[in-house]
Amino acid sequence: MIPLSHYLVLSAILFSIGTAGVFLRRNLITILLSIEIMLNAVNLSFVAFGRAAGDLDGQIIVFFVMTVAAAEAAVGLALIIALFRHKESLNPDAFTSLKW
Amino acid sequence: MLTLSWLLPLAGGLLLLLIPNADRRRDGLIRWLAFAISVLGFAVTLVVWARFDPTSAEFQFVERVPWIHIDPTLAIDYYVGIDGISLLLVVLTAFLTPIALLSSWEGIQKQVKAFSVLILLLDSAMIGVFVSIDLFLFYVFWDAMLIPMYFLIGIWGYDQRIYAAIKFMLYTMAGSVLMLVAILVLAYMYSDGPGQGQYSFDLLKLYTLQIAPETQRWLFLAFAVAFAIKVPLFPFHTWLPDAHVQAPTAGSIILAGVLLKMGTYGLVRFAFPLFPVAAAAFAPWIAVLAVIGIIYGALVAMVQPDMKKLVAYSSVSHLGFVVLGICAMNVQGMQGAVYQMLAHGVSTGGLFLIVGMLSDRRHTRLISEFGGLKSVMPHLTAAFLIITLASIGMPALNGFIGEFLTMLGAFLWEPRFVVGAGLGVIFSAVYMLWMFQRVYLGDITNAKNATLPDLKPREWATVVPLCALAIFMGVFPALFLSPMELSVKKVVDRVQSVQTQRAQR
Amino acid sequence: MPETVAFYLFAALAVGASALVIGQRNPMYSVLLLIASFGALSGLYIQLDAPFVAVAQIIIYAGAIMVLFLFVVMLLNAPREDAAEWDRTHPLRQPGITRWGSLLAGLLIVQLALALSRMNELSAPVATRTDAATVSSVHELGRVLFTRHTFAFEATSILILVAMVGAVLLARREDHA
Amino acid sequence: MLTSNLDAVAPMLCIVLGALAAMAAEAFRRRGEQMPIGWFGVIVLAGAALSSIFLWDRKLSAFDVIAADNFGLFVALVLCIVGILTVMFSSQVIHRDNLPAGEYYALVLFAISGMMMMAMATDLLVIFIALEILSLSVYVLTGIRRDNLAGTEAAFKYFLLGAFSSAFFLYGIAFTYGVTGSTRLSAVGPYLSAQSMTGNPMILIALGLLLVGFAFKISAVPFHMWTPDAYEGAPAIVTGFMSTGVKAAAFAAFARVFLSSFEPFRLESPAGPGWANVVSAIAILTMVLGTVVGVAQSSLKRMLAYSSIAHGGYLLVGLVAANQVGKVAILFYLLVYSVTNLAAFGVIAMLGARDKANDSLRDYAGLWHTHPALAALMTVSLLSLGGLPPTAGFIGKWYIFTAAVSAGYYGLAVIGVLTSVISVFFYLRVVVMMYMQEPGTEPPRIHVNAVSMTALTVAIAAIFYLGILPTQVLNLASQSIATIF
Amino acid sequence: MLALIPLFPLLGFVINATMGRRLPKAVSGGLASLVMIASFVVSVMSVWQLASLAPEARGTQLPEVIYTWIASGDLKVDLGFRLDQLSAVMILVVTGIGSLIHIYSTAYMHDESDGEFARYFSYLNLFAFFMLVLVLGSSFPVLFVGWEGVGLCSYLLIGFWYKKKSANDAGKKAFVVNRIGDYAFLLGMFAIFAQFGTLDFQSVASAVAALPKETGFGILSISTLLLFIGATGKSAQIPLYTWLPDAMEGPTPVSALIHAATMVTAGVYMIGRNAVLFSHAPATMLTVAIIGALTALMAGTIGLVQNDIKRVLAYSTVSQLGYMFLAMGMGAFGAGIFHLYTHAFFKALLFLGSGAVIHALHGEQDIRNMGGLRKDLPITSWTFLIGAIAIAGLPPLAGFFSKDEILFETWMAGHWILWIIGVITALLTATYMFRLVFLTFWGERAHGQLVPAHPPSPPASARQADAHAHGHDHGHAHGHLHDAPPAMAFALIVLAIGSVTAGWIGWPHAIGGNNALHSWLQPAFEAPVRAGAAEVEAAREGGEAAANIAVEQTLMLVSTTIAALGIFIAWRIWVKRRIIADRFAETYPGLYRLLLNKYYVDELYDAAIVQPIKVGSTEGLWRAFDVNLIDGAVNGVASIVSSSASGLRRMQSGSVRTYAGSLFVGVIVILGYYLWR
Repeated sequence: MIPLSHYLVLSAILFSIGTAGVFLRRNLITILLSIEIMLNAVNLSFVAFGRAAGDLDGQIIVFFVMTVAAAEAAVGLALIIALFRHKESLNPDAFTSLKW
Repeated sequence: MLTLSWLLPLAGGLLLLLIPNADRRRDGLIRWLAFAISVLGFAVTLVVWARFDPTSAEFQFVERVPWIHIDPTLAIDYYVGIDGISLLLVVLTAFLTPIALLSSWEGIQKQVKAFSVLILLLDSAMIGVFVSIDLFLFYVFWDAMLIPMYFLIGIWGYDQRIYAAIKFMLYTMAGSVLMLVAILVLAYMYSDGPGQGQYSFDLLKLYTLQIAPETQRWLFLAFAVAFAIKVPLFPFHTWLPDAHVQAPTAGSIILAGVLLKMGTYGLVRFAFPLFPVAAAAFAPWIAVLAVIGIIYGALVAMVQPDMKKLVAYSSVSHLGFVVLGICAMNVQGMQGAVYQMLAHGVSTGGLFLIVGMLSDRRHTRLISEFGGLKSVMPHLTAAFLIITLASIGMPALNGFIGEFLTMLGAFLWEPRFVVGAGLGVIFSAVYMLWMFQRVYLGDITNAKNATLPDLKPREWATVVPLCALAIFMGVFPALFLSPMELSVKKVVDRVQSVQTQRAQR
Repeated sequence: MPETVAFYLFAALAVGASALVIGQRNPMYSVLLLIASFGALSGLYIQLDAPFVAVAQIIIYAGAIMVLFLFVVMLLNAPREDAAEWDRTHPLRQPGITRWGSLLAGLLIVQLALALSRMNELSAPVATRTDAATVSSVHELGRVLFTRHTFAFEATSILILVAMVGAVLLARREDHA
Repeated sequence: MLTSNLDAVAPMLCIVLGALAAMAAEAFRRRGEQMPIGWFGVIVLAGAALSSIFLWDRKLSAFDVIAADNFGLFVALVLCIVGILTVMFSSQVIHRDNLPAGEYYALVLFAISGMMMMAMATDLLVIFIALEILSLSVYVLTGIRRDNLAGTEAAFKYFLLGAFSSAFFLYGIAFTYGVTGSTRLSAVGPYLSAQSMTGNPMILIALGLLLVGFAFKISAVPFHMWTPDAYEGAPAIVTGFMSTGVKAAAFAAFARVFLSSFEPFRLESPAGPGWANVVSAIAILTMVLGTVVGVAQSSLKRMLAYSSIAHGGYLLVGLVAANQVGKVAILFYLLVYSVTNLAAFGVIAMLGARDKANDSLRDYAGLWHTHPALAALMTVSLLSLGGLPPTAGFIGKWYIFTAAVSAGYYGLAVIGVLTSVISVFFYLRVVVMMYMQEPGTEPPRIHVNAVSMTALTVAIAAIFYLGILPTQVLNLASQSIATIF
Repeated sequence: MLALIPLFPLLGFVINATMGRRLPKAVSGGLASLVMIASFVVSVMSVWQLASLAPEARGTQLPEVIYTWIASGDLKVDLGFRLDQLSAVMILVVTGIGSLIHIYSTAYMHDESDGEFARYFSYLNLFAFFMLVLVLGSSFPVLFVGWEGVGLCSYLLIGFWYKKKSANDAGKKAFVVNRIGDYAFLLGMFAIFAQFGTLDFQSVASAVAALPKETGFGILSISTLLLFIGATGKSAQIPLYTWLPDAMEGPTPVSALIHAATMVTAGVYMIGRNAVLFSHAPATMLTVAIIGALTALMAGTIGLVQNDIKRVLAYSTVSQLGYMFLAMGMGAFGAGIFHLYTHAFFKALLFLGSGAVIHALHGEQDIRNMGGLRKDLPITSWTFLIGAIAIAGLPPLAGFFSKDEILFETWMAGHWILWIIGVITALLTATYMFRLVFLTFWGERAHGQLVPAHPPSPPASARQADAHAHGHDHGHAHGHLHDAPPAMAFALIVLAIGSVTAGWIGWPHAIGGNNALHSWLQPAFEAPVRAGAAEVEAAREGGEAAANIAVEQTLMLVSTTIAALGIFIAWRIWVKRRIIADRFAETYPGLYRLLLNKYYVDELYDAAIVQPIKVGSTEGLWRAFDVNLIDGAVNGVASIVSSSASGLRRMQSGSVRTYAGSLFVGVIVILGYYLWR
């Protein structure tokens, strides 16, 4: 029998992997992916909590989160395309015209 | 009545704004209008003085209108009134404004409209400071007054003007915001105690607060620093020379004539009566600073190459007497202090006025540039001599009464301070007469000075009132002392009673 | 016992896949690996008696969103992230942000794990608290979604609309101007 | 349970419909045809404002997740004002930079609807969705000028960090849900105050993560770093919009969540340390860094970006104080700050040109001579930002610091006033430029259209009104906080 | 009526100051003299009025309050005048001699332009006004008004020729040195007010009278000492005497009026006015006496070697003032005032005489270039001679009586050292005065070959300036010299008569006189409260007189012989064999130079006080402390802020991952704070 804490710890690990990705990778798309990982990690804990509490809100929130993730992905990718049009690069460190 | 006295210049100034003057053809009209408005304001204050009842120590001409009332937390009134202490300062302010405007008749040529408007706004804000009884209202005027002064220095000043303007603004503001916090603390204490949860900034109510000595110390410091910067008390004085030297003549006149008095006025009206215990504790230290300021200011003034700087440092020295008199916290000292404020307003205002005339003629204020002016402009020289004597405290001129009373009061309190302060009397003679000699006496060394014109009619109109007043105030001081006597007594009694009853405990 | 095995299997898969997603430089592989990790997650959802979520996870996430990503990757035929010379050096000698970022991430794990481990009431098995029926029924799910969460549902539509407009606005070629 | 009263969502609904209509209009617009979409937007917003005025004092709620209480409505009104001003300023910018009017206005309206939703929502989930709505629309608005790299880069940075932070926020919601079993504030609050949370770190983590989410939106240090870049890159008018609207909405939600449900954890509690300490630490950092770094800026937009960071700090002070005065102060300050900041950015927008933003300090040299009116308006708004009487900014700051003092946070008050002195320094630098420097070789040619000018004048008038006669508005604010908290 | 006395000159001042430059000389000068004469008449009348009162009533009589000047708390200062015996003497001296000098000036200053002429007389009138306020004032502050006012006028008049730097410097020096004295005077006033709660002379006197004489060095001594320092400033005593010799830069009549007859005696008057107060502070009295004696001696020695005719007179003034203070210190107030009064006559006479000489010689002031003027300037020389005899103290001229009384009182007081100093001074006085007389009027005219004056010595500059002031400087020293014009001659003669007769009203009992002045003045030095003081005094006087007649007569003999001896020495040296003087100078060059340079006191002050202050405040206070330290601190704060700003903005690197980093740090810190606080 799997205790709730296991799921939570798992989601925590996934979440942290996501955050690490934001820093490790130097490719905008991958960074976006890392954020998706984070959202999924959260989803996992939502479902787990819901299951533990025995009500459906957790699952329903997951749906909303998925929608949000989709929306973010859409806008984000559009931005990436727009950026890519400006200079043929996806390296976040290539875009530092605004600073100080 | 009082509302009129500060609202009139404000309204007048805003009205001037409406006059289209893009092509600068209406400069003359604007000058005259501004002058007329300021004179009108002066007339109003004179009426107030005439109607003032010297037999009462209470605030008179009180007007009280609910302003910001938020139930249940807050009750701020538009609450103005004057007593003997503020009365004459208001009159002084309204008196110097027309003179300032006249003084810049030729000196100021660019953006005449804005200039006149700003002077009027300044006038109104300064009067506001003196008439407000509600601390919130007071602070509003206190800070609002900075803005026009900042523009006056920054736009019409001399070459270093921007630095001076910003320094003036930030330095004085840095002090006053601390005072703001202290004011808020006071209001909170009131709401905590008698106010039953209602904040009040009514000075008279706040007077009644019983504040623990430790708290008093902090609050007093906050107030005192704000005012000390304004006065300016040594060692907070360094903004003054810059501001004075860079400001246009009118700015210097008002700066020296009125703005500095706000600091000392604040000490008299707020810092000391609100926190008597702390005042008792700190008075000796402040007095020490004052005495240092007197001597120090005089010594540094003595060696200044720039006339305006010299006069600026002399103000540091003269205001030292005022602060000393206040610290004495007896009737003579306090009355002397207030009187010295007025006297200094007249005499130093006059000094800056005449220095301004010279720099208008020669576009320099360096003493070394002048010399032997007496032979080309005897009248101006005579006027300057009178003002000079007034400012070095020649008996039968206004400066003497103030210095005499302040030093007498201080002597009754603590003779040692007077031994120090008295040296200022000597040094003031040294630096003023030395400057007088270098500028006016001797042969004309610089050919540029040989053809300078003497006083013009407009300049007569500015110089004569000042000189006349300087003499009049010296010969009939009672006229000015009697209205303030009771109010001063009230403050002194309040402070001393608290101090004594605390001493008994 | 089998579900324990399954849990650890899925967990390991999810973690491994995600780690690989951020672990190598070709976005293409990253996307594919992420799909794998999502698969693992949906497995866990099933284990948590949330079949519908699991399905949605596969269809929407793996199916729709990831494909979108894949599409963009293709569109820009994004080069595999250029190798920086420091990649091969010791991780602690890599540029500040990369190093500290990952260290912080590690710290975050520690913190969360610690926080969770402090709570003993979590140690009770999930499945035993309530019976699966209440949470697993899709009918019930729909009912709650359209009663309790009507407004959120409607709001989401606005969100999607905004995303749509925005995406179009940002990504379309310069026609006028 | 399901007592759903549609009146409560009327303002939002009004705006959303307006946005849809705007899109439709754009869709059917023929090339080069001029459509008064802007006016339409203004009308819609005015309608929203009216409807929220009608809802005043009726304490309605819809779907159990939207509360049209006075607090929400006050913020909604502020947002309407922000919207109207923005739209009026945009009328000039749109044509100058020929932005796609339809989408532009639609996005503005969507954003405002999201903001309102956020301000009125009483359910963490809805707050999250609202947050996403407004964020996404603002991201897009930031990058709406695809032709310029700065805009796109700014949008991207904003987006990335936004998504990153919202993930944390969501995680926070998850923990809250896990602990309390619900996302409804109406349920969370009572649960937290009823149950003993002793030795329950999860709720603390939830607290921290939610805090992060909000702190990011109000660009509090150290979650502020996106702000300068985003504000500088975005078109001036959009910057004005997001620096005010987003802050207002975020603060409303922030206050609602933290002052109602999480009130038990404000101060030291059995669960652990309260959030007041954290927030006051953040407030100090924010005020200090915002003002200090602002000193070193040479681009006006960037300078104002830092200044708005600092203002976020002052708002946080009000939040920390969390007493009657403090809550009123937050609302009033939000209003004042929004109007003032928008006016300032409005002037910047007026001065900009298609190809050149004209937002560096040097571009303002001698503005007084070239365009006295704009200079005067700019000066007033700067003085108000600096908190000098008799402008609204003074009353706002004064109220905030009163709150801090009366709650015993003297340190915060002192730091606040001192930083505001520093901030005055860089506001004055602009004034110096405008008034005390001669115009440059070729000063930017300025032609301000009537609409924008009226908007500016109204804003300035409002600043003076709020500065001299704030009583009514303050009363309004105190009423609106009376209903909740 | 009293008010009229000062008001007349004030009127003159106002008229001359406002419209003087448009009036012809005759009008402005005439007006000025007229108002002086008018006030002299009024003074005579009021003195008569006083004299016609019963003696014991006189003390408090003829007060006159014009209005309340300053009122603050328990301080109430009336602008009030009071005429008593003392002030009676003073106003007569001031107005009488004042009018003479005005008349004299109309001729002396005649070469000035109209404007300057009017300015001169306006100043002179203003001075008379303040001087009268000084002597009539019924309280310290009112006296102080006059006190500083006369200082101001002397500043203005010394610097009258304002184009001349030395004159301006001298004026400034006079004012500043006086200010130093006034500073002490103010403190003294405050101390008195703190002690007695009043500043009215009579009230103070009666309050003091109630107290016992002070034995130690208490508050009375302190306050009186402070007042005395004030007096040293005004009356040119050690250590504040240095301004007086320089003051000779002014026109000669000014020197006569201000720096000989009236203003410089104000200190003496002030002590007399507060006789009761002072006599209760023996410590101060002794100090006064010693200072007086030393000043007398020192000035006398210096006077011996000066070559500028006016400077010699200046030092003799200092020395005579020393005499007066000696008298005051001995408690012989009557004698002091008596000497003040006689001195006014002959010193004014001498100055005016010297003025006549300078006038005749077109500004020549160096006695080494004079000589033999006896023939050319008969009136001047004879009157001058009378003055010289008077000051030398040969009976029966004025100087004899007063000086003799002082020496007598000193002897009686038993301070024989002081008495010896007095005698030596008397000898010196006679000597240098007659040196002056002989060098100027006797012997051969030594013009033409100028003795080159050593650089710092004023004559050179003074001569040019005076000549320049006289408009026509043809450098013709010879040619026939015209004697004093009528206006000047008139003043000279009147004063000469005065110098002869003035002393007779103080004819001592010892030689069958009744010291009228003494007994007239006596009540003024008593506290008014003590009724019938006069009788008691008289009784005491009578008794003493009986006892001391013999002593007094011998002392008279001594002083007379001393005077004669002095004159003889002068005659020996400067008439018979001039060599002696030069040989003396050669044998003791150090001493000679020491005296010639006035003991180097000016140099000492300059090095010890003036320069340090100047340099210190320029380099030390202003440049180093004010600009660098204080203002540096202010600007330092600003620069700290701006530097930290430019440092902090570097954090904004522009890389989005850094931004995320800072966000993440925030998260970790907050969570960390919550988990492990």
